[in-house]
Amino acid sequence: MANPQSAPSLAAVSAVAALTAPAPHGNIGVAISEIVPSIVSLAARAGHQADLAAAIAASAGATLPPPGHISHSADLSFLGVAPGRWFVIAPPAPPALLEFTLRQALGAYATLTDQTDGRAVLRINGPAAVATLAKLVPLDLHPSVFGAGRVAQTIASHINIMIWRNGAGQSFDIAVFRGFALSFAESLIASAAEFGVSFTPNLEGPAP
Amino acid sequence: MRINCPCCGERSLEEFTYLGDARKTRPAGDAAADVWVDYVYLRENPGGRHSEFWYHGSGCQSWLVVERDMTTHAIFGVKFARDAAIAAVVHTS
Amino acid sequence: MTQLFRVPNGGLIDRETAVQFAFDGKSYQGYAGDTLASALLANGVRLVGRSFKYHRPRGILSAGAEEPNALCELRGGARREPNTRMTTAEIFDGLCANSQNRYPSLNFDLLAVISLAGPVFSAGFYYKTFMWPASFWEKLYEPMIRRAAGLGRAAPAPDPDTYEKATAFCDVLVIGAGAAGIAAALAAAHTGARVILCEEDFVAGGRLHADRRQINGYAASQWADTALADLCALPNVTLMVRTAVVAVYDGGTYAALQRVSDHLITPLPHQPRQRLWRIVAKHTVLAAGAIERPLVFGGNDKPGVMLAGSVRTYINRFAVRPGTRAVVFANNDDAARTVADLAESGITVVAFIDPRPAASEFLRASLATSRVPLITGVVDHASGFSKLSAVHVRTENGKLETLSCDLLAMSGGFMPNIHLTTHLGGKPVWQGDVAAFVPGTLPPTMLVAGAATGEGGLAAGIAQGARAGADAAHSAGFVPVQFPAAITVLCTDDDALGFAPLWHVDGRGKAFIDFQNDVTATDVKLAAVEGFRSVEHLKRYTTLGMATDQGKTANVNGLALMAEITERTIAQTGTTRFRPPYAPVAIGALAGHHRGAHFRATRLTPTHAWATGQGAVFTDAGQWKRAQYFPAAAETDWLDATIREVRSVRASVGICDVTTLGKIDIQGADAAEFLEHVYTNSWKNLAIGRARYGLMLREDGFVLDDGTTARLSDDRYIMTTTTANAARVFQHLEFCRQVLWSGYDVHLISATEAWAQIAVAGPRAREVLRKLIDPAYDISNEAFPYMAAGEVTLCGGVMGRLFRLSFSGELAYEIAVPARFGQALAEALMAAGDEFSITPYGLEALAVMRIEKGHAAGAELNGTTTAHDLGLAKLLSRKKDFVGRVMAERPALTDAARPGLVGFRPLDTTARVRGGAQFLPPTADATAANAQGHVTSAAFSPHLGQWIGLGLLTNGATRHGEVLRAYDPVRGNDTQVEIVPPVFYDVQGTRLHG
Amino acid sequence: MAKSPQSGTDRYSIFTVLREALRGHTGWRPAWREATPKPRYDVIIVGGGGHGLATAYYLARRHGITNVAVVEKGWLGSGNIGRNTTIIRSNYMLPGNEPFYEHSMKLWEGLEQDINYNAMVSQRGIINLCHSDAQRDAYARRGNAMRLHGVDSVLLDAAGVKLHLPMLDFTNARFPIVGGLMQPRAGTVRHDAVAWGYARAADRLGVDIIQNCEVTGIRREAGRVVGLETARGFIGANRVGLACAGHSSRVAEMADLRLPIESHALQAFVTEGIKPFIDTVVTFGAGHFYISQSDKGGLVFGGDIDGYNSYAQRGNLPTVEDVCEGGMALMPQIGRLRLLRSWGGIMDMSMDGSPIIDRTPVDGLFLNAGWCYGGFKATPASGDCFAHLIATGQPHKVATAFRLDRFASGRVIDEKGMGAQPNLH
Ligand SMILES: Cc1cc2nc3c(=O)[nH]c(=O)nc-3n(C[C@H](O)[C@H](O)[C@H](O)COP(=O)(O)OP(=O)(O)OC[C@H]3O[C@@H](n4cnc5c(N)ncnc54)[C@H](O)[C@@H]3O)c2cc1C
Ligand SMILES: NC(=O)c1ccc[n+]([C@@H]2O[C@H](COP(=O)([O-])OP(=O)(O)OC[C@H]3O[C@@H](n4cnc5c(N)ncnc54)[C@H](O)[C@@H]3O)[C@@H](O)[C@H]2O)c1
Ligand SMILES: Cc1cc2nc3c(=O)[nH]c(=O)nc-3n(C[C@H](O)[C@H](O)[C@H](O)COP(=O)(O)O)c2cc1C
Ligand SMILES: [Zn+2]
Repeated sequence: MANPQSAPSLAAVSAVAALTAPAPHGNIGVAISEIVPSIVSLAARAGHQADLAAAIAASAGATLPPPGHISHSADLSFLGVAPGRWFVIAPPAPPALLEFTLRQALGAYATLTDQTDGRAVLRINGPAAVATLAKLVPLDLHPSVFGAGRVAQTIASHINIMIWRNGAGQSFDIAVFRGFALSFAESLIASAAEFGVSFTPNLEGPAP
Repeated sequence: MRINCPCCGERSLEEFTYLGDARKTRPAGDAAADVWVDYVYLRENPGGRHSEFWYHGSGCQSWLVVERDMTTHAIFGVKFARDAAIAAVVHTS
Repeated sequence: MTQLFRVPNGGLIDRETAVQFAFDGKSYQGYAGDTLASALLANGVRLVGRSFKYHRPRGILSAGAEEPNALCELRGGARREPNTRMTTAEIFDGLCANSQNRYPSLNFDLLAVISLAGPVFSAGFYYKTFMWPASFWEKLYEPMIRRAAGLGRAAPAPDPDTYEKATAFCDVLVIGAGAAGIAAALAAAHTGARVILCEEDFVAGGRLHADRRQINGYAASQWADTALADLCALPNVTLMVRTAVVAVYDGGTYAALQRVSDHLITPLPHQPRQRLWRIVAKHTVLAAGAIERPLVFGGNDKPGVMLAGSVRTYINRFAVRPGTRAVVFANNDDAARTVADLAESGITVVAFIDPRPAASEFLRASLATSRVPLITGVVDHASGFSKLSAVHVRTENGKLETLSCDLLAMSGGFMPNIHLTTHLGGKPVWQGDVAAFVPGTLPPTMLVAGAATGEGGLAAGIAQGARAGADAAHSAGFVPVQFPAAITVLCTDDDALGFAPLWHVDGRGKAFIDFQNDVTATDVKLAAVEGFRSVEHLKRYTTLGMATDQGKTANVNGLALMAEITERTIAQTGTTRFRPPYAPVAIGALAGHHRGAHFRATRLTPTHAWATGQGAVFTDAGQWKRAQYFPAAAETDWLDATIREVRSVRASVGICDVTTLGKIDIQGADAAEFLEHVYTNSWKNLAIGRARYGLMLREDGFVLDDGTTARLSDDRYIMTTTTANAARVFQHLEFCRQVLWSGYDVHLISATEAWAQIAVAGPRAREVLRKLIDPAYDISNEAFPYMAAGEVTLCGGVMGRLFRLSFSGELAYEIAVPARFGQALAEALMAAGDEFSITPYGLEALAVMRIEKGHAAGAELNGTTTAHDLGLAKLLSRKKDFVGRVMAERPALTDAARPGLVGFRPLDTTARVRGGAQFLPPTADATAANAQGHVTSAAFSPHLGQWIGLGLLTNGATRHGEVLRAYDPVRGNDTQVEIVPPVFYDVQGTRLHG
Repeated sequence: MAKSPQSGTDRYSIFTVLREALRGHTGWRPAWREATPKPRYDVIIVGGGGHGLATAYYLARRHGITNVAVVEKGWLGSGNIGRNTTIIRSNYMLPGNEPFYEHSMKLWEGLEQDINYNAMVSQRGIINLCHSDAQRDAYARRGNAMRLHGVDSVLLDAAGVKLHLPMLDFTNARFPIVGGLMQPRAGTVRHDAVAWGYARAADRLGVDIIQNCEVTGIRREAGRVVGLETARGFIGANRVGLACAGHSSRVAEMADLRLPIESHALQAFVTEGIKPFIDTVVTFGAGHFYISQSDKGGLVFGGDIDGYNSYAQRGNLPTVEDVCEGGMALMPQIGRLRLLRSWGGIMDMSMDGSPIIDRTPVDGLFLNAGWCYGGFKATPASGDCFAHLIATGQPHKVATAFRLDRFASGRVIDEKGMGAQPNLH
């Protein structure tokens, strides 16, 4: 039997590790970076919507938002994506920690699935963010329509994505299924190129 | 064409996939063979209003029932298929 | 000397910026702000093209997108762009254009002889001959016809430029930035609505720059500049020039083409050549103006015959004299402005020819000012060899009078530019008083303003525009406000049209209706004689309106003539259907970024980079790239590598990334109940920590998919689907969940990408895993037997899932870790297996092993097979209702004679059999009547040392031992095979329990 | 069998064309008479598309039944015959289909001489591209099945494809081309000419072609057909054949029938005319794109159906983009060629992707439908087989599988294996 002490610990690798960052040129109209939040999908068990809402209010101090909207607690964001379904987003953490924590808190009322590794998330910042995204995202991102606290799932460049606005400014996060991350990032960088673009990988990589 | 998903709002066609006739309800397991043939193979296909299943696969993944005119493509209403299904059950029972 | 025909002052050209360009190899100079057409005219070039069929010499007819004649091949090499309208192409330094459809040169075109045989080449000529002998069509006639047909040539190499697509949203979209469109945009924008104003031209303003009009005491061109400046200052307005709205789709979706870089020699870095906009607008104002109609008389196609309004455009906007001696021929008063502008620019105007018996006051006054004589009559025909030299006028008393001239400005009235009103099926209606088709039913959220309504008049157009803009904004939810001053007080100079129809002059020579397709008045008559009287038949029989200009200048003249011949009104005759696009659009733009490697997204597994490092050759599995095999240094082909990989797995251990299999996390109190409905076999009795094979049918009873599902806890299952069907199955399950059994407490989440999953297969698999799985977990055969499943930790606490499944027939596991660790897991497995010579294996080896084990896969699960066909009938539960149960029982689906799954091996052990070969009885003829099934999958079995395979064979289950032919004529193979049970390896299945 | 349709001065030939050229083309007769409906006919065919007109022609020519009317709601050829991408081929896989389509191909091969009309049958070949070994095996299966039916088929490797189609992207493609299945005898036909040619030939045999005559009702007595209500009054007949393609469901509904059919829009596209560019027909299944070049010079291309039920003869933007993306992926040389026109037609999509030529539960009412996007190539055989069924009461030997009851029995003919979901066929 092998010695457990000798078992190698596994290194995490970014979904866009293979991306070659564009050569910097001129102004940076769009800064793209990879972020690695924890993501868990959350749904109410049949007949327990109210219990779930109450449990979230009690444990996280947040209200569950309707689809298309985001609510926040101190550390968590709740992204409404479908009737009775949310994504919970939290700062980077080891796999399953968020799912585990939520399970403790929400127990019998919730269906939870860790999605952290299923998605890659890119952050798009800068004055040309909206102009860049117009080439990819078929949504009206005008602040009057998609302002602070808005989230949507849609299709961009043939790839299903989830997009939300960070705060009220020109900053957006986009989550894609991990296998598409490289393809999507390439399209994103190509779309941003005319405005001047930079890319910052997540150097630490995802949390181990 | 743009479909106003009750969850996601108005979205373009490419986010959805189409299944077909939504007026049909799945027969009971012991229903007669011809009832099943009808359910699986025969279609309404009218010149005007058509009630149809669409799947919002690139959005909220809801199955929807869309009321749409087959000749003009005008859309009269969109609802969750789950609600429509429940309504149908309530209606028939 | 250059630009001899340039007027010394005025125009929207930049005389400071001279531009060199070449046409047919000869260099010329123009100015920034010129189109290729205006620059050629400025240099006195009149002959610019040849017609499609008769190769007649042609000049520039118009100044816009309606141009039928002046087409060229723009640029060269891979950027060659055939059929480009010179009238809309902006010139740039270094532009290079060539005439097309001529041989050997534009001036001397041998094919013009066809013109002599014109009467034979009448409409419909092809349908009546070239039939004998039948075999000559492809060999002789068709190639000859094809070479003569067509206009320019496609580029010889892939397009080097890039394209983009983008989406924009607005409350009000205004199409066309002429007087009406500017007013509409201003009125809408002042309510606060988000406005997009699209203008096809590179300069906004429409006819305001082409005509010398007055608005509120300003020159119209100046009014336009001021109004546009006001507009652009508003934050809620986007003005897009060089952007034509080309199509209307359902739901307020518009396609617009922005020519981002066509005015540059090559696009700037990171800039596309063109950008396709999908504009989603709550409401729309169409203000696309009107197109002038030619008059139909003999020789009306001679270079030098131009549309009267376009003559003004050249004079006023481009400061070009399109001729030196002009005649004006018109059935309306608008052309009187042409007389004035011609005279002003120093061109002699010989006469105004007018078929109307009584001239209006407006016309008389204008002619008097310019001292131009009015001749009541018609142009019988025009003459001149390769360009116009005279017109022959039939006066009202029947006399034929010759007027020498090199320019004829003609106007047959106006056709409102209603193209975009029809794309959703709206039928235009004929309005007699303005002699034009005007918009009928409009797309649900569209309004029309300006000349596009058919009602002329500058003041009226501005007023209509303002009203439409305000109404559109109001309908989009904005509160009406007072109009800005520029569009409230309105005072313009006189408008007059005074149109009287003249559809055709029956004079000498070929009278062209469709210039580009060479459709003449005679052709229309012939169509009528032969019964092609419906306008749609007329179009298809004569090709009227089918050229690159889609008959923008031709259609009404053609159908009006048809109406006359068949003694119907124009309203009864109707018009042909308009179709998108409004103006032709480069295919590249409609494709955007999605070409080459970016045609579709590429989906990569978590071990992709690692596999690349291992030298993997990849293959496409849907959007996924999967390792097909891992060639070793000495190996020359895929088969060597595959055999080695299979041998290694069977002898020791190998690993294969199976992440691509669909994984669906199924949770809820009713999860088991749900599985009972979607799978044919039973699930409620599956223990926690166990997995089971499941079969799924479509509701029509045929097999949809298969896979294993594991129970992780009381209310949680992990289902796997095949890679190919993952999306379809997920959608199907959601349908079952939301629609068919909507009362259940069950949720489905796709977890395919969350987990990197690697198969570890072979007799040493457990030993390898044992090194990685944390010691707390007992994975001995007893504790973790075949079909066990559970959560584990590995490598010192990394969470994982372990499944004891085997596709290969060996002792095997699938181990899953969060995707971020996938690459490290592969590396760790390789390190741990080093002592066993662990081998990565790809899809080829996977296929060999599953064929040896007789597992059905894609080629057998092909959508037409049943559970019976696959030998899986025992999985059809009789105790419950599941999708497909009833229809699967139909006799045709259970008929024993259906092709069923068999194995086979060639009698000649060196022979190779391939997928797609047909089974025939050994001595029967190779005919369809004798066909009994086909080979679905074949592989070289290293274990048996020969090719083997699976197939679907009539009555398959009862035919083991029979010898048949595997007949593969498309690959030149015909091999005798013995039918055997579909399991070739470890029939008892002892290895996978090991 | 009736005599050859045209004779003497009405015949088309280079000599009559010359003669007419000399006298100003005044001597031509209308291609077909503008018939007004008689009170009754032996047979009425509903639908003046390719199939309806061919049926009428073969009824007269092969079965001597000439008291026939074809009633058409719009102008002749306004349906799918007038808007398809003109591909003819007999490269089917399943035994229910292949003999029928090969019968059609043989009829195409002699059509022009038979009807004395040049429909420009051009056997320029078709190549279906494949992108993986599994697809190549599937094509081999199909090609072998064709050979067993005596039909030409050639399996090409990538080099073989390149020989025919050098302009394809063999270097940078997302889905590399590994080969293709070619049918050399396949090709294109000038679609409108098929309608006009059959109409003219049928007319000369006495068939009445009645345009602008929409059928609004099917009159029945005691369960059998007695005639049709139309926009131009009642017309009697004891035998009525429906050949209404995309509108089949709506006409069948007039006889209280529901069909295993959905109507879907298929778009097609043509570019501006260019000099000869591509010599065969190519289909690029992985990219939902196919293309050929018309004799006039336009590249004629298309892709998938829009995917939702429609009677609108037009589609939407996502499909346009999808098709053009396929085009650019396949042959990036066409980037600067311009799309000139796009249009749509209404497909009668059946539940298994294969057609129906059969009787209906209503006596005397016959059905020809379910052609999906592939009925143009079927035109001659469909006409021949439908005429055979109507005249003899028996299915033609190459069309025995096209039964209406196959859905109930499960003997579906599902080439693609997509099941009862029409938009996937
Ligand atoms: C864009 C497109 C591309 C295609 N490409 C191909 C291809 O490349 N190869 C191929 O083989 N097939 C192709 N097809 C399919 C093919 O065109 C059709 O399957 C075939 O034409 C259908 O038969 P038809 O000609 O008789 O139909 P149609 O021409 O549609 O005839 C049916 C007629 O019935 C008439 N009608 C309907 N209702 C009534 C009524 N109530 N009263 C009177 N008349 C009525 C209609 O007006 C119509 O004229 C394509 C179709 C489309 C739309
Ligand atoms: N009765 C008539 O039809 C008639 C006759 C002669 C002159 N006029 C004069 O014409 C002017 C009419 O003004 P108006 O504003 O209606 O027309 P306009 O011709 O001035 O402007 C229309 C504008 O729309 C643009 N356009 C057309 N189609 C487009 C598309 N699909 N996408 C983007 N842009 C597109 C054109 O390039 C043009 O700039 C007035 O001066 C009027 O007196 C009218
Ligand atoms: C094979 C084929 C080639 C065509 N070529 C042309 C063409 O060169 N020019 C053109 O304007 N339309 C062309 N069309 C399209 C027709 O103009 C028309 O759009 C089509 O027949 C559908 O009719 P509709 O648009 O009137 O509904 C072509 C159509 C087909 C089927
Ligand atoms: Zn939705």
